[in-house]
Amino acid sequence: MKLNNYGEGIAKGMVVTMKNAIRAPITTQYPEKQLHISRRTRGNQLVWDKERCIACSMCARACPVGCITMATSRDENKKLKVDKMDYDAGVCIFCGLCVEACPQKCLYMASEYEKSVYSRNKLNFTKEDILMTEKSKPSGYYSPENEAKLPKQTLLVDGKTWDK
Amino acid sequence: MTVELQAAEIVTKLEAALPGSTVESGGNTVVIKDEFVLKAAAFLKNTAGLDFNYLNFLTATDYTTYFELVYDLVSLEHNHKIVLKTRLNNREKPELASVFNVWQGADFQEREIFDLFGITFTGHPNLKRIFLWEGFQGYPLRKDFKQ
Amino acid sequence: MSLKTETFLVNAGPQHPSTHGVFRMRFILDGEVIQDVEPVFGYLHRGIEKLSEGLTYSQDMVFTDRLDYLASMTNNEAYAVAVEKLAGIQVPERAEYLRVIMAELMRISSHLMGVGFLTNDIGAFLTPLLYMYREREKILDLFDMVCGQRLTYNYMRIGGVSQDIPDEFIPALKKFIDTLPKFIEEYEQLLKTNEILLIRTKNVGILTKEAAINYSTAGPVLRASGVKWDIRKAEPYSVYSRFNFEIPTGTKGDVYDRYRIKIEEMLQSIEIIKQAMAQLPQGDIMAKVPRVLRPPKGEAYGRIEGPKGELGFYLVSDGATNPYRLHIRPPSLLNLSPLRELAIGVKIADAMAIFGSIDICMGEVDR
Amino acid sequence: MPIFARNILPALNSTVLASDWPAGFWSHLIIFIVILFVFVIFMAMGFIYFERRFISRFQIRIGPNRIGPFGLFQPVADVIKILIKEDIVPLNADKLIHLLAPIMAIAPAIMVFAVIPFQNGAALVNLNIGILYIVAVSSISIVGMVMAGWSSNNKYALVSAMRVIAQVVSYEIPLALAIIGVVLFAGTLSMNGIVQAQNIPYILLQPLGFLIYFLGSMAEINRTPFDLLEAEGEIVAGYNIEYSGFKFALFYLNEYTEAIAVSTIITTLYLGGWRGPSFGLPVIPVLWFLVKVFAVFAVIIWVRATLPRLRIDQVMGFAWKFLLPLAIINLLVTGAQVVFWPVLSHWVIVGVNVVLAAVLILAFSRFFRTAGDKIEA
Repeated sequence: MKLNNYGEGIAKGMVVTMKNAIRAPITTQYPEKQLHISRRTRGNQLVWDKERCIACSMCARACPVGCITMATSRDENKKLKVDKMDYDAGVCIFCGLCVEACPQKCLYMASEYEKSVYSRNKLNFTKEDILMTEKSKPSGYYSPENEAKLPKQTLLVDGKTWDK
Repeated sequence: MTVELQAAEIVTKLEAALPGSTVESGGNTVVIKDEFVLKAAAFLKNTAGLDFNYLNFLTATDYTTYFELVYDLVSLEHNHKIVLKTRLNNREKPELASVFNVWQGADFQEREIFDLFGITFTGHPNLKRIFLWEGFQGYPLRKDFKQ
Repeated sequence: MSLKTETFLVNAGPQHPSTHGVFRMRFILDGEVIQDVEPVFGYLHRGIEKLSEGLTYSQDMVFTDRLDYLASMTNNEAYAVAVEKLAGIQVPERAEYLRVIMAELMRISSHLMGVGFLTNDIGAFLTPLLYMYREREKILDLFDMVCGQRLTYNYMRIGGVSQDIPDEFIPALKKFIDTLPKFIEEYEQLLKTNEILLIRTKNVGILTKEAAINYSTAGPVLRASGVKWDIRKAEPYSVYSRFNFEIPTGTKGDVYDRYRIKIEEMLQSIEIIKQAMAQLPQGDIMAKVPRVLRPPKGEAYGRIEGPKGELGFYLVSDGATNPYRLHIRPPSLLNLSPLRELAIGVKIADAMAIFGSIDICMGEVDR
Repeated sequence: MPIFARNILPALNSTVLASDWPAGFWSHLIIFIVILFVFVIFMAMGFIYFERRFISRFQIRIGPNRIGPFGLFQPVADVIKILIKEDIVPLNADKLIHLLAPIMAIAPAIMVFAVIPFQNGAALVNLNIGILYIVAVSSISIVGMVMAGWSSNNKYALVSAMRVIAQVVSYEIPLALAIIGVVLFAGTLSMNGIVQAQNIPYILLQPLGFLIYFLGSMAEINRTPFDLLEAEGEIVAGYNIEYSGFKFALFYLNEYTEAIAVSTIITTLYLGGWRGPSFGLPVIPVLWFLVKVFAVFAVIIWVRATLPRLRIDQVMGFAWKFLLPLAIINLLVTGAQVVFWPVLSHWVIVGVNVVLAAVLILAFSRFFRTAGDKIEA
């Protein structure tokens, strides 16, 4: 008679769980401890560089859900200018296709993620809201120069940064 | 590597067994008449050398004047495949024999086509809407569907 | 003496702890034993196939992220492969290798979730699942680094991939791949010989080889039943013909085999990633694709081996910028078709184990 | 009542019990009942906190740590939250039974603590049939659960109620048989007496009995791997699915009270209760007792963190095919040892019993055989 299945597997499993109990937890306490997110984060905001924009509306056309509304007109020098650029973050699916489509590279995803609001209509941004200022944090998605500026991403594989 | 069987080969075999069943063929696609679907399915599955035992997928396309049903058949044994097609011209009340008894994998897919295209499969044991609710008006994947 | 008994109907779902989303099973129960079960779905139906007809080929890529949200990378890849087949685009080498690395990482991640939720369904209080979350988190970190999102990657493009990998990607991947077998070994100790897991999963929900084929099941479910069928070998797409790897198969087709297959496949995926990392060439990551893609008139079916089985996109083009028809071959939905046959005659607890072992994702079932 | 209070109580006090109860029977009783209640509720909160923190360590998480230092007030917050919830009674419920069920469930669980000795003689009543009383009282709890399952008019709850009846009734038998082994060695049914008799902890003398009692009581209090009645993957929450607010709080409290009860009983029967080096201080034995109780509960949590759940027929098979034969063999062996070799050194018996337990478990491991056995309940 072969002796097996007498609880050896259960005992092994108990050892594994105990081994993990001694390890440091991998979760972090969020508001106190913030990890560096990816440099290419497609965060929940757009950043728009007005100076470089040529008002071609490629971003609005690339959007699969239609969350960017653009209205343009010719100014006195026959140059296109942006009259209206509304961005509805409540509809946006953060796919980044608008950033990719921009021929002037003047549209960025933001590396922000703390943008929760109490009311849905506060997620409607006009062109003043998404304008690039010193405070806005454009992410490195499709923009290597921004990527180089941002801090290095915290990785769970590296371990140490999560343990402290 | 999956061999895509030439349609001509299949057509000869199909015509020999079921005369007058094929409409046209080309590449790896055989188009057959809609009344022969069940027989052709059984033939393709049970004939030695063909052994199309695996219904890869089953779907439909609306070409506004007719519906085209696509049966993608694979033989896991010989690792070859063929695409079987059939056309339904009746837009008001499209009907087709169910291949559920040949490949049970057709169960949900036929229900899906019934749900989204409104094609009735006769002989399906449990033909009711699968994604949309009972009482939904219209068939969304038809080209003339308006909300 | 016989007691007069009667069967009763119990709804499991749409909100139920072990339905992996909004899935509903209508059980007809005789005491604890299931007399009949009818799967009901459609609660997550978004009409992706219809939506895709209204958008351009490149915009449809974002919908594929939302199919099987536990394996978005492979969905991306399947769609890209289908469109490339339709339009006749040749993908650069480096992009192919990056695709392979991403797809195999995705497979590991999806299988980790599959095994984790299976153990959760048979009653292990979250522990194995959370251990597997840890490994998945590392993979998500890598994806996040490459494409900036953790769940809806939108990384693959028609004709390549969207961005090249950053410099720190390969060292991090190496580190992960080196440590992963150690952790998998730990799961093996925790689960492989656990007596309770054994009696809960062995000989439960046996799907015979014939039935598995007849029901059009795919992926791990099909292979667990002993059919050696893997698109990566049967019809090598991308650069899979250049790698050495095995296709693990089961013998019986029970829940235990389906669990084992996933673990074995993870180990094989590690091997593939190692080889791909070693062979990774320099070069372009995008083919020359026109900004507005108008594939020639015709149809194409592109398929890959997704984590849950053969994932294919059937595309019909009428020469316009939008697909005329887009059909998804959803492995999750087809893997569900034997559920009724498997569940009849077993107890509720076993039905949940069977359901967990099939490893579906409702985003893909309902579409 | 007035007549009773005026005439009979003083009579009782003065005649029958006066000598035993220095402060008088009734004041003694009331004070100790209040202490016990407070003890049980505080222990339950401590257990809830302990379980959540400890299990999160097994799952490489941190656990609740926001409210108060180290999250210590989390259970308090939970209690407040749960008590201010709306009390919902299903429309088709059997209202009276639905109301009575939680009370029926929790009362016996608290009654168990009457005979637990926290220190030498520090029990509410030092019954000379203490352990018998525990076995009798603790199985009443399931009536409350069955009432809850039945009256909720919910199919999940009903399935759960059926499961709990089958399971608890089956596990009573090996449980009682395992206890008899201890009683034979101790020569008394009194809980205090059993502790006093333990010169070496009975876990060594009765390894097999301990295992049977431990597994059986885990099934009795429905913890993993026997938590069938609240198997959330199958029947969502089980018997208490239709309960909310205060009634749910009572069920929740009941669950943990039973866990405390089982931990204390195991401590008393097998781990030497309050015994331990006391250094001459009066509080130390109570501390020893609490430490042991928490240690037992830690093991229960550890098991919960590791193991999946058994199926109902496997649970029943485990009781009848594995535990019951082992319990009977254990009882026979123990009886023989007590009758034939009463003078034999305890350490010899320890050795014999440990070896015997190992051999028996190996021999009975065929229960876990997986090849096509369909165990029908």
